[in-house]
Amino acid sequence: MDRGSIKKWLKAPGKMGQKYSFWVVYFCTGCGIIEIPPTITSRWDAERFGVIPVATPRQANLFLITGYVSVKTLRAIIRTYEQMPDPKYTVGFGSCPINGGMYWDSYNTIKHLDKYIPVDGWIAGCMPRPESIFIAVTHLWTMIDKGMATGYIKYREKYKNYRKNQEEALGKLEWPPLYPVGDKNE
Amino acid sequence: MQLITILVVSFLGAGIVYLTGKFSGRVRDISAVLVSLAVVILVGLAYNQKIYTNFYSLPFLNLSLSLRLNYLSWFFAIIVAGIGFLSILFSLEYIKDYQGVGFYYFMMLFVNAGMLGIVLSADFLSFYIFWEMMSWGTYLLISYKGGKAVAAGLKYIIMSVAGSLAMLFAIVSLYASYGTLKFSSLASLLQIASPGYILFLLLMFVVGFGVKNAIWTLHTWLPDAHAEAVSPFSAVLTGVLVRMGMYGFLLIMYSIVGLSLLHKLGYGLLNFNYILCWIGAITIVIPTFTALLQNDSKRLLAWHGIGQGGYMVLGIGVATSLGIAGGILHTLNYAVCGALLFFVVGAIEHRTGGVRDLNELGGLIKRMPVTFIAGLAGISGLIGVPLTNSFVSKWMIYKTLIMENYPFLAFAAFIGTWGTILSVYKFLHNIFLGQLPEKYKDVKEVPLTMQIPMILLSLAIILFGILPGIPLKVISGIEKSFGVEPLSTTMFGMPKEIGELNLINILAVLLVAGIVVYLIFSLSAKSRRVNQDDNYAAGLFVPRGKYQYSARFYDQAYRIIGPYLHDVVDDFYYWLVGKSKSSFQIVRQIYTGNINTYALYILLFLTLLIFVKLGWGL
Amino acid sequence: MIIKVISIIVLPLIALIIGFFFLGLSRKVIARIHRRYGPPISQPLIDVIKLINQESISHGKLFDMGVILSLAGSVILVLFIPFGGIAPLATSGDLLVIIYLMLLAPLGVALSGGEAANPNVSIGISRKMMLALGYEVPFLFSLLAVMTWYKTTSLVEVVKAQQSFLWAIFYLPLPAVAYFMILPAMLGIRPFDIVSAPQEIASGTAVEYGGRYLALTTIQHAFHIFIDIALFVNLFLGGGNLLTFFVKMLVVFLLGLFINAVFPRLRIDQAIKYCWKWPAILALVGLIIARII
Amino acid sequence: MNKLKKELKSSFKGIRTGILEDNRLAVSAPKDAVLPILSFLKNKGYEHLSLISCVDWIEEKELELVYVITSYLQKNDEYADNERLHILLKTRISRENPEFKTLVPIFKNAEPYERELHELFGINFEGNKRLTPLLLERAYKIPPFRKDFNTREYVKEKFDKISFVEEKKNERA
Amino acid sequence: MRELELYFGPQHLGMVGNFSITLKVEGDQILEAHANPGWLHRGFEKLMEYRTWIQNFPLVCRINVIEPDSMEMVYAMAVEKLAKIEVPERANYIRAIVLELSRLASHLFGCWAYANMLGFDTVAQWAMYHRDLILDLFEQLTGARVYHIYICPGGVRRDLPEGFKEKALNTLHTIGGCIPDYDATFFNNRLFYERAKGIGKITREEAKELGVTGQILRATGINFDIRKVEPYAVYDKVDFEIPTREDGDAYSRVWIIRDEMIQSVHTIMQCLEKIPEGEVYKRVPNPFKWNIPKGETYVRVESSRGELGLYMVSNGKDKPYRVHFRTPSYPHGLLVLEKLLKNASIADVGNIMISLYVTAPEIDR
Repeated sequence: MDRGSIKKWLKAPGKMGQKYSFWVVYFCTGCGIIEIPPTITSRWDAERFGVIPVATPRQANLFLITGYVSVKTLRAIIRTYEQMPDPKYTVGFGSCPINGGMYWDSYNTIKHLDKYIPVDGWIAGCMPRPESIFIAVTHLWTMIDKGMATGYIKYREKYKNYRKNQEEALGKLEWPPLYPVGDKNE
Repeated sequence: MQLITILVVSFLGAGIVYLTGKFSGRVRDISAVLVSLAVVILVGLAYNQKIYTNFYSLPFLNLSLSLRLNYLSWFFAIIVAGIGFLSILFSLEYIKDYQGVGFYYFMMLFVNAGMLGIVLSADFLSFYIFWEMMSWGTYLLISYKGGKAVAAGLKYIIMSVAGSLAMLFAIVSLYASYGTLKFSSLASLLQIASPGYILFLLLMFVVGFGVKNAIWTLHTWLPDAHAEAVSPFSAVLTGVLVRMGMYGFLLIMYSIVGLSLLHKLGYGLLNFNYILCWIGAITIVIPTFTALLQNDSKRLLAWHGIGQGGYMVLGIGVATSLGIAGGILHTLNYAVCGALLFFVVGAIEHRTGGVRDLNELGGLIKRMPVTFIAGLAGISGLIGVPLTNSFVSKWMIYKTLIMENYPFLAFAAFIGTWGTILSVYKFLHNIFLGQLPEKYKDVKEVPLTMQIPMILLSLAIILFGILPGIPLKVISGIEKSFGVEPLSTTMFGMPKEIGELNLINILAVLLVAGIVVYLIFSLSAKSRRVNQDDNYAAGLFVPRGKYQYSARFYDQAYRIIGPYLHDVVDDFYYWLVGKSKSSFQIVRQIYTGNINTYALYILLFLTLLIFVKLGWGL
Repeated sequence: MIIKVISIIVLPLIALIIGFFFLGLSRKVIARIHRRYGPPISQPLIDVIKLINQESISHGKLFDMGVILSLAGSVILVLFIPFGGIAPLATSGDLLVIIYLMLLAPLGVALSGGEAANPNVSIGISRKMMLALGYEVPFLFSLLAVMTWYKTTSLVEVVKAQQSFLWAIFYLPLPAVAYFMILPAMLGIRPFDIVSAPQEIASGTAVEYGGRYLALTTIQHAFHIFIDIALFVNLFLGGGNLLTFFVKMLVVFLLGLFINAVFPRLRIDQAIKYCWKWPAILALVGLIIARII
Repeated sequence: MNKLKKELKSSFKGIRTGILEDNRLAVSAPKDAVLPILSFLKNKGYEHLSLISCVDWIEEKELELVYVITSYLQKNDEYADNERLHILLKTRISRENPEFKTLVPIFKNAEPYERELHELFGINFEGNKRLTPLLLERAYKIPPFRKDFNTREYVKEKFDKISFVEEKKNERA
Repeated sequence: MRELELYFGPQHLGMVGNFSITLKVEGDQILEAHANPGWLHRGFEKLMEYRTWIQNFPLVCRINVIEPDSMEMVYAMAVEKLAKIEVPERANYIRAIVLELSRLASHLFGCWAYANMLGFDTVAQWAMYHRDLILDLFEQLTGARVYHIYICPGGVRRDLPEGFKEKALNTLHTIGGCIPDYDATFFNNRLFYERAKGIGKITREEAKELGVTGQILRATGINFDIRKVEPYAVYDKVDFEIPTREDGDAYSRVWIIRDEMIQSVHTIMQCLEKIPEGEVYKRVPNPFKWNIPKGETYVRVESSRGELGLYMVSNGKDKPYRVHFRTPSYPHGLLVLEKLLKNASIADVGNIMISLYVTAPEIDR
């Protein structure tokens, strides 16, 4: 929690600003709807760390995917992720985005979220507790400091594979590719 | 000598244009532009000369038609000539595919000449002649498009004939009591007239000019006339032709009756000026909020025309030097903004095939940026955003209203401004902003001849907004001619003793603040250009074509204000027409068609005459 | 002359600092009402620093120019309002100019929002205009009451007149109460935050604003808070020197804040009806009194 | 309870009734008798259609439609005995071309249940105007809730084939 | 006329859970609303056919996140009916306590969602804070905050830890004590009355026609509550009354939630007093080879949003043959919501939806 050190602010205002004012777009699929409200309300106040829920992806820089991802939701998640401005971080919440979790054999949920959009951090647990969200936020701080939270750069470089995976899982996507994919049939 | 040349050039010009039109379109267009340009130059040259020529004396009524030029007439003449020239220039491309184009150009120049005649005439006879020329020319031009336009024209001509009859009645009574119709002589003769007679005269002239200037109870013809007339002509109609009523007000109230007499009319609060102010205030509020409910862009602008007319009447009604100057300046300002907005609507109509409905258009800024900038300048002029021209005139009107201790009138004017803001933003948003529909994908920008008038008028709005001194110098000349102590104005605002308005400071600070903010803006991280489909739609893809919020834009406000804004006056007139039709029905029964009933009528009439003669004899 | 130039530069900075302090304070106080700690007071500053470094999307030239116009409009407005002793431009524009300059900020946001071609934004803008129509009626009545009472339209003279004897709030209590009742509507906070209702129209006009656009809108919001409260203090509480002026502003802001923390959000037609009913009647009665005496 | 059983037996032929437990009456009826029975029950006061379900008896090659009907409360305070009674109306339809008449004219709230069964079991309810897709995002060859649709193979062949977006092991960006 | 299709879609701050409504809007009025669920569909009933009876036990509470215990209860009752197991008396009491506590927590969550939708943060935060106190109780009782996996077929997994009774009582006293604060700030608030009165009005016939249960039905005047109609657990030994209202609009629905919260506090206190001694869990034969005799059953429970039913068929093997949950939000979300949103105003979409207490995972299962 080096929010107070003026020296760091002057050296890297961009990094510090990213760290201490996460504007979250939370996608409350499945279990997320029950653990996010306690974190942003009185008991576990997330606003202490500058984490505020925000309405549209345009304003956000942290994308919290809470709970299992069904095929129809994946389309909305990719759409929201591509609409977020660039220094953006994603955190998978619960064991279902990691490897399918409780619904590993369901025909309608995707198993590894990492194949479709880059994910910087995971929170394990089937319904993780609000404290684990804060641990994830603090880990994200250290990753930003060390420059490891580079999901969005990976997305830009390897967009071709991501786009192929997405189309393989979802069939045709209505919106044009974000970055020039450059293959013939486009 | 010069005034006659102006009139001759404009009238003959109209004839020449019509004749050249017979054999080749190109020549006709060029000659029309040249004629209107010539008129502008001639009027511009005759700047501050005082000329009085009487050019024709009637043999029988020992009256003579005479022309004169002073600051007031020059001020209106230059507006008429300027707007006339620009609308001719605009309609070159606009009218190309209409039929009867030669007739259109002839009528436009003819109406312009009529207006010049009104402004330059020095006595009531020539004033009335040119007035009638203008009214009938306007009737023909309004019903130029046919269909609904004929009904609108009919409505217009009935009301303006009624107005001019009232005016004729007053002119005849003037001639009967004083034998002369010259303005200067009448001014001196009326000083000794009884207040009751002056009040009667003023009332008649107010009705005559009120119909033309569309004050509240006499305004019902204007929305239909503007909506149905051809766009370039409705620009002239709203900018200049309707302001002839304002010229008439100024002529009667200040140059002929004079300020001192006006204050003696009526007792205490109920004097003529105060009632005129209240009529002006109502004319501001009600039409501006009815404009909020309109869905047709031309009708919306027409209602604004009436609303802004209310400001002018309010300015003049207050009868202080600042108020009169504000009223006159607002006439110029609205002439510029109103004409510009009608040109913008004309450009949109030209490009989208005659679509005027605000619920059909959208997103045209991507295809027609110049028209958008002109529209933006027009609406900020109409609202009175600081650094635009009508801000200065509105500021003067508010200042006098507050200083003269009329807070409720000032409130009516302020609420009128807010009504303008709402409805005018809806106008801009529904046409230019939002999603571009499929069918307007390949709409191109309007050709150059339509862009020049728009750009010129936008520059005029900004110029007069920053340097109001230019028009105000002429207006102080006008006030000297009225005998009111003139307004001492600096080039860019008001001096200390009148109030604090220093537009150059506001401009400088705005520029500095704008530059500083732009620096902050460009220093921060770059932004990626995105088209209209890459939009937030709650995680889904944007439904093409179905993602524009423009139908019933201020829905909740409509529900609250709507029921009160039903046009009561219009219904009253239609009720009147209905009643008179049924009564004329009864009268028509007399003509039964066979001869003996007519013989019977003659017989009865004769007996009546004899009987009256006998009665008289006793 | 130099003092004037310095004060032109210094006043916007003071306004910015006070505006940010009020923003941070409001989030802290509301958090304390919610039984939680809430962000540090400097959180708005951190947010703006982050937003400046964050990329964003733009929908075209007007999309950028509109935001710049709205912030520039607010910066100018600050210069016209005397703050304590400093009143740089108060002599070249009076209360009428202030009323008209208040128009630039919403117009700028409306133009740039319209360009964003998103129905949520258009609904937000139409709500902002209707709300403005709603609260303008009492606002104008109270301003006219002050102007007719002191027979002047210049703010500096109104403040000077209040120095000599009692504040205007004792002579014109009703317009002052009316102005205070519509203060949340002018600031766009809780009972009237219909314009940026995140739950109904996904934060209204700011739907498509990304990094630097949001930074400019936050700064504009900070200036806007400063302007409205400074105008209230100047009109009714006779702004004294720097310190007393700031204390008065703080008191007014905290009172407004406590009210807005315990109210749900109104629908737009209820808001208009509310603004036209009680505050308008109070201000009208105040105006009639000021007019007669 | 058995008063109702006797009434049903008398008015409709070809139905078998059995009692599951204290107040659940199972009635199985041929295909065409279902709608008249349901309107008969509705007039008797059982107007709450709790559920329309479908059981896939794959050995007998039949789909079994189950209608669970009960009644709302007639009077506010005390509960008459027939309030607790549930009737499970069952009928068998063939598995190859599952056809059935819609229930919306009698019970308006049957529409979403029929949409779901249409999507998950492939039963075509003619007369239901809104058989648009409700839950699934794509069309499956075999309707997913049928017994012969093995969800584990589907997952293996659909999702596990998509490869990870490999990062080169050495370059730890 | 440029028509507008506004999405109140999956990623929307006003949407609790993933559920999308397509609104056809003109001006400020909604002409037509189409609910399109399916964002959280994971084929739950299909998965249960691949797992044995005991393996389904931890899975079943994950259908709906807001009130997991009623799911466990309905599954346990169904299995006990099919396998004819008798549940000891003390287990019934503990089950009633857990059900009422989870109903209280779910109602407080409803208050958070509703107050948040009206833009009323203060009450939302307080409601969430009190809900957390109840979750601490659950943590002490079952070891987990939300998914408790506590009511298993044959009784309850563990007995009450000591000191639980006192801790529960003082938590209930704090919540009971805060009800007047809620009344002062929210329930008797004039603006809440303005915003909610007459919104989303449904008459008694329409409610019956659309198969509505729970507090929406009770708001129209019928006091249909399964805890009274078919008492399960110990609801016949505990006296509590059912709050009902007359005019069936959002205002009366939210008021019913408030009254039900008070009722659940009383029932929990009575249960804590009357709880008898005895063992808690009836030993079930070897869970891996436990074949339930062939048969079918339909069981229903009163969850916080309405009638939660379970139709289960077993064909004598160790895995359930067919499972079908009748969730209360299914008719509310698809039929009632579309009917009430017709010509409502845009600002009231969230207001109506949360007053109907529609939760997305229940509709898609």
